[in-house]
Amino acid sequence: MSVPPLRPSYDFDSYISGEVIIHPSAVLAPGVILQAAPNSKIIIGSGVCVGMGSILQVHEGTLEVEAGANLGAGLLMVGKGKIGANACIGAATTIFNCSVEPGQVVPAGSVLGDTSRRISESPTQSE
Amino acid sequence: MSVPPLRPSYDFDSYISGEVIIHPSAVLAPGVILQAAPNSKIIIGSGVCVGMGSILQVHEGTLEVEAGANLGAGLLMVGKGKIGANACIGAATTIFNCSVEPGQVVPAGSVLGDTSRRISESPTQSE
Amino acid sequence: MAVRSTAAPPTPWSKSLAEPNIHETAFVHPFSNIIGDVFVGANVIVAPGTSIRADEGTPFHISENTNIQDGVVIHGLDQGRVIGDDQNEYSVWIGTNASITHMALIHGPAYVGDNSFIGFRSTVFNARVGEGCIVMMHALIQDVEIPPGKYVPSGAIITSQQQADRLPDVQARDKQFAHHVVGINQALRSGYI
Repeated sequence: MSVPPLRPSYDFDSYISGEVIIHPSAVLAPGVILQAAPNSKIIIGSGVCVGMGSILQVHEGTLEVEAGANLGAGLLMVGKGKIGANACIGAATTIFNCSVEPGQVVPAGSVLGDTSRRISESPTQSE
Repeated sequence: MSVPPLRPSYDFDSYISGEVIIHPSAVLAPGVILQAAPNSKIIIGSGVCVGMGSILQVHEGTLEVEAGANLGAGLLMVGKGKIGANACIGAATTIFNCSVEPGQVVPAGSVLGDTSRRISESPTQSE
Repeated sequence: MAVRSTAAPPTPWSKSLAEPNIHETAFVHPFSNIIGDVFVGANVIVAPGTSIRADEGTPFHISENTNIQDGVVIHGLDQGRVIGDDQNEYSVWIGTNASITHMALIHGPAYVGDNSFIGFRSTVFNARVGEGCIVMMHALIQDVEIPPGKYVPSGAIITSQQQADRLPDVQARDKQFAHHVVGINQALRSGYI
Protein backbone atom coordinates (compact mmCIF):
# COMPACT_ATOMS: atom_id res chain seq x y z
CA MET A 1 0.00 0.00 0.00
CA SER A 2 1.30 3.37 -0.92
CA VAL A 3 -0.05 6.85 -0.59
CA PRO A 4 1.24 9.98 -2.23
CA PRO A 5 2.78 12.41 0.22
CA LEU A 6 0.29 14.81 1.72
CA ARG A 7 0.49 18.14 0.11
CA PRO A 8 0.80 21.06 2.47
CA SER A 9 -2.30 22.94 1.51
CA TYR A 10 -2.02 25.87 3.82
CA ASP A 11 -2.20 28.24 0.92
CA PHE A 12 -5.71 27.06 0.13
CA ASP A 13 -8.93 28.24 1.59
CA SER A 14 -11.66 25.75 2.18
CA TYR A 15 -14.28 25.19 -0.49
CA ILE A 16 -17.85 24.31 0.39
CA SER A 17 -20.70 23.66 -2.00
CA GLY A 18 -24.24 22.37 -1.66
CA GLU A 19 -26.10 21.68 1.57
CA VAL A 20 -23.36 21.53 4.17
CA ILE A 21 -24.19 22.05 7.85
CA ILE A 22 -21.22 22.72 10.10
CA HIS A 23 -21.58 23.03 13.86
CA PRO A 24 -20.04 26.29 15.10
CA SER A 25 -17.63 24.43 17.35
CA ALA A 26 -16.20 22.32 14.53
CA VAL A 27 -12.99 23.37 12.81
CA LEU A 28 -11.84 22.96 9.25
CA ALA A 29 -8.12 23.02 8.51
CA PRO A 30 -6.94 24.74 5.32
CA GLY A 31 -7.66 23.29 1.92
CA VAL A 32 -10.72 21.28 2.96
CA ILE A 33 -13.34 20.58 0.29
CA LEU A 34 -16.91 19.72 1.26
CA GLN A 35 -19.32 19.04 -1.60
CA ALA A 36 -22.88 17.87 -1.42
CA ALA A 37 -24.66 17.27 -4.73
CA PRO A 38 -28.32 18.28 -5.09
CA ASN A 39 -30.62 16.22 -2.82
CA SER A 40 -27.79 15.18 -0.57
CA LYS A 41 -26.13 16.77 2.42
CA ILE A 42 -23.11 16.86 4.67
CA ILE A 43 -23.42 17.34 8.44
CA ILE A 44 -20.38 18.13 10.58
CA GLY A 45 -21.08 17.79 14.31
CA SER A 46 -19.82 19.63 17.36
CA GLY A 47 -16.14 19.52 18.22
CA VAL A 48 -15.23 17.82 14.97
CA CYS A 49 -11.79 18.51 13.52
CA VAL A 50 -11.39 18.14 9.77
CA GLY A 51 -7.71 17.85 8.89
CA MET A 52 -5.74 19.76 6.29
CA GLY A 53 -6.64 19.07 2.69
CA SER A 54 -9.48 16.64 3.42
CA ILE A 55 -12.16 16.05 0.80
CA LEU A 56 -15.69 14.97 1.74
CA GLN A 57 -18.15 14.46 -1.04
CA VAL A 58 -21.62 12.99 -1.25
CA HIS A 59 -23.77 12.55 -4.32
CA GLU A 60 -26.87 10.96 -2.79
CA GLY A 61 -28.01 10.67 0.81
CA THR A 62 -26.25 12.03 3.85
CA LEU A 63 -22.65 12.08 4.89
CA GLU A 64 -22.49 12.78 8.61
CA VAL A 65 -19.55 13.29 10.93
CA GLU A 66 -20.72 12.97 14.54
CA ALA A 67 -19.61 14.96 17.55
CA GLY A 68 -15.99 14.76 18.62
CA ALA A 69 -14.82 12.82 15.60
CA ASN A 70 -11.35 13.64 14.40
CA LEU A 71 -10.53 13.39 10.71
CA GLY A 72 -6.81 13.28 10.00
CA ALA A 73 -5.11 15.31 7.32
CA GLY A 74 -5.84 14.34 3.74
CA LEU A 75 -8.96 12.26 4.43
CA LEU A 76 -10.96 11.35 1.34
CA MET A 77 -14.55 10.38 2.06
CA VAL A 78 -16.80 9.78 -0.93
CA GLY A 79 -20.43 8.72 -0.70
CA LYS A 80 -22.96 8.51 2.07
CA GLY A 81 -22.00 7.20 5.47
CA LYS A 82 -21.50 8.19 9.05
CA ILE A 83 -18.34 8.74 11.03
CA GLY A 84 -19.40 7.88 14.57
CA ALA A 85 -18.85 10.10 17.59
CA ASN A 86 -15.25 10.36 18.79
CA ALA A 87 -13.93 8.19 15.99
CA CYS A 88 -10.37 8.98 15.01
CA ILE A 89 -9.35 8.58 11.39
CA GLY A 90 -5.65 8.51 10.59
CA ALA A 91 -4.17 10.79 7.95
CA ALA A 92 -4.43 9.93 4.24
CA THR A 93 -7.32 7.50 4.69
CA THR A 94 -9.90 6.80 1.99
CA ILE A 95 -13.51 5.98 2.93
CA PHE A 96 -15.79 4.98 0.09
CA ASN A 97 -19.53 4.60 0.59
CA CYS A 98 -19.31 3.29 4.14
CA SER A 99 -19.41 4.20 7.81
CA VAL A 100 -17.12 4.15 10.81
CA GLU A 101 -18.33 3.12 14.28
CA PRO A 102 -18.30 5.58 17.17
CA GLY A 103 -14.91 5.62 18.88
CA GLN A 104 -13.30 3.54 16.16
CA VAL A 105 -9.65 4.15 15.35
CA VAL A 106 -8.57 3.88 11.74
CA PRO A 107 -4.82 3.71 11.01
CA ALA A 108 -3.29 6.26 8.67
CA GLY A 109 -3.35 5.38 4.97
CA SER A 110 -6.29 2.94 5.27
CA VAL A 111 -8.89 2.21 2.60
CA LEU A 112 -12.42 1.43 3.81
CA GLY A 113 -15.33 0.37 1.61
CA ASP A 114 -13.27 -0.67 -1.39
CA THR A 115 -15.19 -3.47 -3.09
CA SER A 116 -13.03 -3.67 -6.17
CA ARG A 117 -11.59 -6.99 -7.35
CA ARG A 118 -8.67 -8.47 -5.46
CA ILE A 119 -6.11 -10.64 -7.10
CA SER A 120 -5.97 -13.88 -5.13
CA GLU A 121 -2.37 -14.79 -5.88
CA SER A 122 -0.92 -11.37 -5.84
CA PRO A 123 1.49 -11.29 -8.75
CA THR A 124 2.83 -8.09 -7.36
CA GLN A 125 4.30 -9.76 -4.33
CA SER A 126 5.54 -13.06 -5.70
CA GLU A 127 8.79 -11.48 -6.60
CA MET B 1 -11.53 4.11 31.42
CA SER B 2 -14.12 6.81 31.70
CA VAL B 3 -14.02 10.35 30.47
CA PRO B 4 -16.41 13.15 31.28
CA PRO B 5 -18.57 14.21 28.37
CA LEU B 6 -17.16 17.00 26.28
CA ARG B 7 -18.55 20.36 27.10
CA PRO B 8 -19.54 22.30 24.01
CA SER B 9 -17.58 25.48 24.46
CA TYR B 10 -18.23 27.23 21.24
CA ASP B 11 -19.21 30.37 23.05
CA PHE B 12 -15.68 30.71 24.43
CA ASP B 13 -12.84 32.51 22.84
CA SER B 14 -9.42 30.96 22.80
CA TYR B 15 -6.91 31.95 25.44
CA ILE B 16 -3.22 32.20 24.67
CA SER B 17 -0.44 33.19 27.01
CA GLY B 18 3.36 33.16 26.95
CA GLU B 19 5.52 32.34 23.94
CA VAL B 20 3.11 30.63 21.60
CA ILE B 21 3.95 30.47 17.89
CA ILE B 22 1.05 29.50 15.70
CA HIS B 23 1.47 29.00 11.97
CA PRO B 24 -1.01 31.21 10.12
CA SER B 25 -2.58 28.19 8.48
CA ALA B 26 -3.29 26.35 11.74
CA VAL B 27 -6.82 26.51 13.06
CA LEU B 28 -8.02 26.62 16.65
CA ALA B 29 -11.55 25.64 17.59
CA PRO B 30 -13.45 27.68 20.16
CA GLY B 31 -12.39 27.44 23.77
CA VAL B 32 -8.79 26.38 23.21
CA ILE B 33 -6.25 27.30 25.88
CA LEU B 34 -2.52 27.52 25.07
CA GLN B 35 -0.21 28.45 27.90
CA ALA B 36 3.57 28.57 27.90
CA ALA B 37 5.32 29.45 31.15
CA PRO B 38 8.40 31.72 31.09
CA ASN B 39 11.38 30.02 29.34
CA SER B 40 9.17 27.56 27.59
CA LYS B 41 7.22 27.69 24.40
CA ILE B 42 4.48 26.18 22.31
CA ILE B 43 4.83 25.79 18.53
CA ILE B 44 1.81 24.95 16.39
CA GLY B 45 2.78 23.95 12.84
CA SER B 46 1.15 24.49 9.47
CA GLY B 47 -2.29 23.05 8.83
CA VAL B 48 -2.69 21.85 12.40
CA CYS B 49 -6.25 21.49 13.67
CA VAL B 50 -6.81 21.99 17.39
CA GLY B 51 -10.22 20.75 18.51
CA MET B 52 -12.80 22.46 20.69
CA GLY B 53 -11.81 23.08 24.28
CA SER B 54 -8.32 21.62 24.06
CA ILE B 55 -5.76 22.67 26.64
CA LEU B 56 -2.03 22.67 25.91
CA GLN B 57 0.28 23.74 28.64
CA VAL B 58 4.03 23.66 29.08
CA HIS B 59 6.07 24.79 32.05
CA GLU B 60 9.59 24.01 30.82
CA GLY B 61 10.97 23.18 27.41
CA THR B 62 9.01 23.07 24.17
CA LEU B 63 5.66 21.64 23.30
CA GLU B 64 5.49 21.28 19.53
CA VAL B 65 2.67 20.17 17.28
CA GLU B 66 4.02 19.38 13.81
CA ALA B 67 2.42 20.11 10.45
CA GLY B 68 -0.90 18.48 9.62
CA ALA B 69 -1.46 17.00 13.07
CA ASN B 70 -5.03 16.87 14.33
CA LEU B 71 -5.85 17.27 17.98
CA GLY B 72 -9.32 16.06 18.84
CA ALA B 73 -11.77 18.03 20.95
CA GLY B 74 -10.97 18.21 24.63
CA LEU B 75 -7.30 17.22 24.35
CA LEU B 76 -5.26 17.89 27.46
CA MET B 77 -1.53 18.05 26.83
CA VAL B 78 0.67 19.01 29.74
CA GLY B 79 4.45 19.28 29.63
CA LYS B 80 7.02 19.22 26.89
CA GLY B 81 6.73 16.85 23.98
CA LYS B 82 6.11 16.68 20.28
CA ILE B 83 3.06 15.61 18.34
CA GLY B 84 4.49 14.30 15.06
CA ALA B 85 3.33 15.41 11.62
CA ASN B 86 -0.11 14.22 10.55
CA ALA B 87 -0.72 12.41 13.84
CA CYS B 88 -4.36 12.13 14.81
CA ILE B 89 -5.30 12.32 18.49
CA GLY B 90 -8.80 11.20 19.45
CA ALA B 91 -11.12 13.41 21.45
CA ALA B 92 -10.74 13.73 25.24
CA THR B 93 -7.19 12.34 25.30
CA THR B 94 -4.65 13.24 27.97
CA ILE B 95 -0.96 13.49 27.10
CA PHE B 96 1.42 14.05 29.98
CA ASN B 97 5.08 14.89 29.36
CA CYS B 98 5.47 12.74 26.30
CA SER B 99 5.44 12.64 22.52
CA VAL B 100 3.43 11.06 19.72
CA GLU B 101 5.03 9.68 16.54
CA PRO B 102 4.27 11.18 13.11
CA GLY B 103 1.15 9.66 11.57
CA GLN B 104 0.18 7.87 14.79
CA VAL B 105 -3.51 7.49 15.60
CA VAL B 106 -4.53 7.67 19.24
CA PRO B 107 -7.99 6.43 20.27
CA ALA B 108 -10.40 8.86 21.91
CA GLY B 109 -10.17 8.96 25.68
CA SER B 110 -6.57 7.68 25.88
CA VAL B 111 -4.03 8.57 28.53
CA LEU B 112 -0.40 8.77 27.38
CA GLY B 113 2.59 9.34 29.63
CA ASP B 114 0.89 8.40 32.87
CA THR B 115 3.62 6.94 35.05
CA SER B 116 1.60 6.76 38.22
CA ARG B 117 1.46 3.54 40.23
CA ARG B 118 -0.73 0.76 38.91
CA ILE B 119 -2.47 -1.69 41.16
CA SER B 120 -1.75 -5.14 39.83
CA GLU B 121 -4.83 -6.94 41.19
CA SER B 122 -7.44 -4.26 41.00
CA PRO B 123 -8.95 -4.20 44.52
CA THR B 124 -11.90 -2.25 43.33
CA GLN B 125 -13.10 -5.18 41.30
CA SER B 126 -12.36 -8.04 43.72
CA GLU B 127 -15.71 -7.52 45.34
CA MET C 1 -11.92 31.86 -2.49
CA ALA C 2 -10.60 31.48 -5.98
CA VAL C 3 -6.94 30.58 -5.96
CA ARG C 4 -6.41 29.82 -9.60
CA SER C 5 -3.36 31.52 -10.94
CA THR C 6 -1.91 31.63 -14.40
CA ALA C 7 1.75 32.23 -13.77
CA ALA C 8 4.15 30.36 -11.52
CA PRO C 9 6.63 32.06 -9.26
CA PRO C 10 9.99 32.31 -11.03
CA THR C 11 12.24 29.35 -10.28
CA PRO C 12 15.91 28.80 -11.08
CA TRP C 13 15.03 26.34 -13.85
CA SER C 14 12.28 28.34 -15.47
CA LYS C 15 12.62 32.06 -15.71
CA SER C 16 9.43 32.50 -17.61
CA LEU C 17 6.52 30.17 -17.97
CA ALA C 18 4.12 29.66 -20.81
CA GLU C 19 0.46 30.29 -20.12
CA PRO C 20 -1.85 27.29 -20.00
CA ASN C 21 -3.79 26.66 -23.20
CA ILE C 22 -7.29 25.75 -22.10
CA HIS C 23 -9.92 24.79 -24.66
CA GLU C 24 -13.04 26.94 -24.49
CA THR C 25 -15.25 23.92 -23.77
CA ALA C 26 -13.08 22.71 -20.89
CA PHE C 27 -14.28 23.37 -17.38
CA VAL C 28 -11.61 24.42 -14.91
CA HIS C 29 -12.97 24.97 -11.44
CA PRO C 30 -11.80 28.26 -9.97
CA PHE C 31 -10.69 26.45 -6.82
CA SER C 32 -7.80 24.81 -8.63
CA ASN C 33 -4.37 25.77 -9.78
CA ILE C 34 -3.01 25.36 -13.31
CA ILE C 35 0.34 26.90 -14.21
CA GLY C 36 2.84 26.69 -17.03
CA ASP C 37 2.71 25.02 -20.42
CA VAL C 38 -0.40 22.91 -19.97
CA PHE C 39 -2.76 22.00 -22.80
CA VAL C 40 -6.28 21.24 -21.61
CA GLY C 41 -8.45 19.73 -24.33
CA ALA C 42 -12.12 19.97 -25.17
CA ASN C 43 -14.66 18.98 -22.51
CA VAL C 44 -12.02 18.29 -19.91
CA ILE C 45 -13.20 18.75 -16.34
CA VAL C 46 -10.75 20.00 -13.74
CA ALA C 47 -12.38 19.71 -10.31
CA PRO C 48 -11.76 21.76 -7.15
CA GLY C 49 -8.56 21.38 -5.19
CA THR C 50 -6.41 20.18 -8.06
CA SER C 51 -2.88 21.33 -8.66
CA ILE C 52 -1.50 21.07 -12.19
CA ARG C 53 1.93 22.65 -12.17
CA ALA C 54 4.14 22.57 -15.25
CA ASP C 55 6.86 24.59 -13.55
CA GLU C 56 9.66 21.98 -13.61
CA GLY C 57 8.89 19.17 -16.01
CA THR C 58 6.99 20.57 -18.97
CA PRO C 59 4.84 20.52 -21.08
CA PHE C 60 1.67 18.70 -19.98
CA HIS C 61 -1.08 17.54 -22.30
CA ILE C 62 -4.55 16.61 -21.05
CA SER C 63 -6.63 15.27 -23.92
CA GLU C 64 -10.32 15.76 -24.56
CA ASN C 65 -13.13 14.39 -22.40
CA THR C 66 -10.77 13.56 -19.58
CA ASN C 67 -11.82 14.06 -16.01
CA ILE C 68 -9.41 15.36 -13.36
CA GLN C 69 -11.11 14.90 -10.00
CA ASP C 70 -10.79 16.72 -6.70
CA GLY C 71 -7.42 16.92 -5.06
CA VAL C 72 -5.41 15.51 -7.96
CA VAL C 73 -1.82 16.65 -8.28
CA ILE C 74 -0.03 16.68 -11.64
CA HIS C 75 3.60 17.66 -11.59
CA GLY C 76 6.79 16.61 -13.34
CA LEU C 77 10.48 16.19 -12.74
CA ASP C 78 12.76 18.57 -14.54
CA GLN C 79 14.39 15.58 -16.26
CA GLY C 80 12.69 12.90 -18.34
CA ARG C 81 10.01 12.98 -21.03
CA VAL C 82 7.44 10.62 -22.50
CA ILE C 83 6.32 10.40 -26.10
CA GLY C 84 2.72 11.50 -26.50
CA ASP C 85 0.28 10.11 -29.03
CA ASP C 86 1.20 13.02 -31.32
CA GLN C 87 4.87 11.85 -31.20
CA ASN C 88 6.00 14.93 -29.35
CA GLU C 89 7.79 14.91 -26.01
CA TYR C 90 5.91 15.67 -22.82
CA SER C 91 6.56 15.61 -19.13
CA VAL C 92 2.96 14.41 -18.64
CA TRP C 93 0.62 13.08 -21.31
CA ILE C 94 -2.94 12.07 -20.42
CA GLY C 95 -5.08 10.61 -23.21
CA THR C 96 -8.74 11.02 -24.06
CA ASN C 97 -11.66 9.87 -21.88
CA ALA C 98 -9.34 9.15 -18.96
CA SER C 99 -10.43 9.44 -15.34
CA ILE C 100 -7.87 10.66 -12.88
CA THR C 101 -9.80 10.26 -9.64
CA HIS C 102 -9.57 11.98 -6.29
CA MET C 103 -6.16 12.67 -4.81
CA ALA C 104 -4.27 10.73 -7.47
CA LEU C 105 -0.72 11.87 -8.16
CA ILE C 106 0.53 11.90 -11.74
CA HIS C 107 4.18 12.75 -11.57
CA GLY C 108 6.10 13.13 -14.80
CA PRO C 109 7.66 11.69 -16.72
CA ALA C 110 4.31 9.95 -17.01
CA TYR C 111 1.98 8.74 -19.73
CA VAL C 112 -1.62 7.72 -19.10
CA GLY C 113 -3.34 6.27 -22.16
CA ASP C 114 -6.82 6.82 -23.56
CA ASN C 115 -9.77 5.47 -21.53
CA SER C 116 -7.64 4.75 -18.48
CA PHE C 117 -8.84 4.94 -14.91
CA ILE C 118 -6.54 5.92 -12.08
CA GLY C 119 -8.18 5.20 -8.72
CA PHE C 120 -8.31 7.20 -5.50
CA ARG C 121 -4.93 8.29 -4.19
CA SER C 122 -2.89 6.19 -6.62
CA THR C 123 0.46 7.36 -7.92
CA VAL C 124 1.89 7.15 -11.44
CA PHE C 125 5.51 8.23 -11.55
CA ASN C 126 8.13 7.72 -14.24
CA ALA C 127 5.82 5.24 -15.94
CA ARG C 128 3.49 4.54 -18.85
CA VAL C 129 0.00 3.28 -18.22
CA GLY C 130 -1.39 1.86 -21.46
CA GLU C 131 -4.77 2.48 -23.01
CA GLY C 132 -7.79 1.14 -21.17
CA CYS C 133 -6.00 0.20 -17.96
CA ILE C 134 -7.80 0.30 -14.62
CA VAL C 135 -5.69 1.16 -11.61
CA MET C 136 -7.62 0.90 -8.35
CA MET C 137 -7.02 2.72 -5.06
CA HIS C 138 -3.79 3.51 -3.20
CA ALA C 139 -1.60 1.85 -5.82
CA LEU C 140 1.89 2.85 -6.89
CA ILE C 141 3.03 2.57 -10.50
CA GLN C 142 6.66 3.52 -10.87
CA ASP C 143 9.50 2.88 -13.34
CA VAL C 144 7.38 0.53 -15.48
CA GLU C 145 5.31 0.35 -18.62
CA ILE C 146 1.88 -1.20 -18.08
CA PRO C 147 0.57 -2.86 -21.25
CA PRO C 148 -2.87 -1.77 -22.48
CA GLY C 149 -6.00 -3.21 -20.86
CA LYS C 150 -4.41 -4.33 -17.58
CA TYR C 151 -5.93 -4.28 -14.10
CA VAL C 152 -3.99 -3.07 -11.08
CA PRO C 153 -5.72 -3.96 -7.80
CA SER C 154 -5.95 -1.63 -4.83
CA GLY C 155 -2.80 -1.31 -2.82
CA ALA C 156 -0.56 -2.86 -5.47
CA ILE C 157 2.99 -1.61 -5.74
CA ILE C 158 4.20 -2.13 -9.28
CA THR C 159 7.82 -1.11 -9.60
CA SER C 160 9.39 -3.80 -11.78
CA GLN C 161 8.60 -4.62 -15.39
CA GLN C 162 8.14 -8.32 -14.55
CA GLN C 163 5.30 -7.38 -12.21
CA ALA C 164 3.77 -5.14 -14.84
CA ASP C 165 3.89 -7.88 -17.47
CA ARG C 166 2.10 -10.35 -15.18
CA LEU C 167 -0.87 -8.10 -14.39
CA PRO C 168 -4.30 -9.55 -15.24
CA ASP C 169 -6.57 -8.15 -17.91
CA VAL C 170 -9.41 -5.80 -17.07
CA GLN C 171 -12.73 -7.65 -16.58
CA ALA C 172 -16.25 -6.39 -17.10
CA ARG C 173 -16.86 -5.96 -13.38
CA ASP C 174 -13.74 -3.83 -13.04
CA LYS C 175 -15.16 -1.52 -15.66
CA GLN C 176 -18.48 -1.42 -13.83
CA PHE C 177 -16.78 -0.41 -10.61
CA ALA C 178 -14.78 2.28 -12.38
CA HIS C 179 -17.91 3.59 -14.07
CA HIS C 180 -19.65 3.70 -10.71
CA VAL C 181 -16.87 5.83 -9.24
CA VAL C 182 -16.83 8.13 -12.23
CA GLY C 183 -20.64 8.35 -12.18
CA ILE C 184 -20.52 9.77 -8.69
CA ASN C 185 -18.51 12.60 -10.02
CA GLN C 186 -21.00 13.24 -12.77
CA ALA C 187 -23.63 13.92 -10.10
CA LEU C 188 -21.40 16.52 -8.54
CA ARG C 189 -20.37 17.92 -11.84
CA SER C 190 -23.92 19.08 -12.37
CA GLY C 191 -23.40 21.13 -9.22
CA TYR C 192 -20.57 23.17 -10.66
CA ILE C 193 -21.35 23.51 -14.29
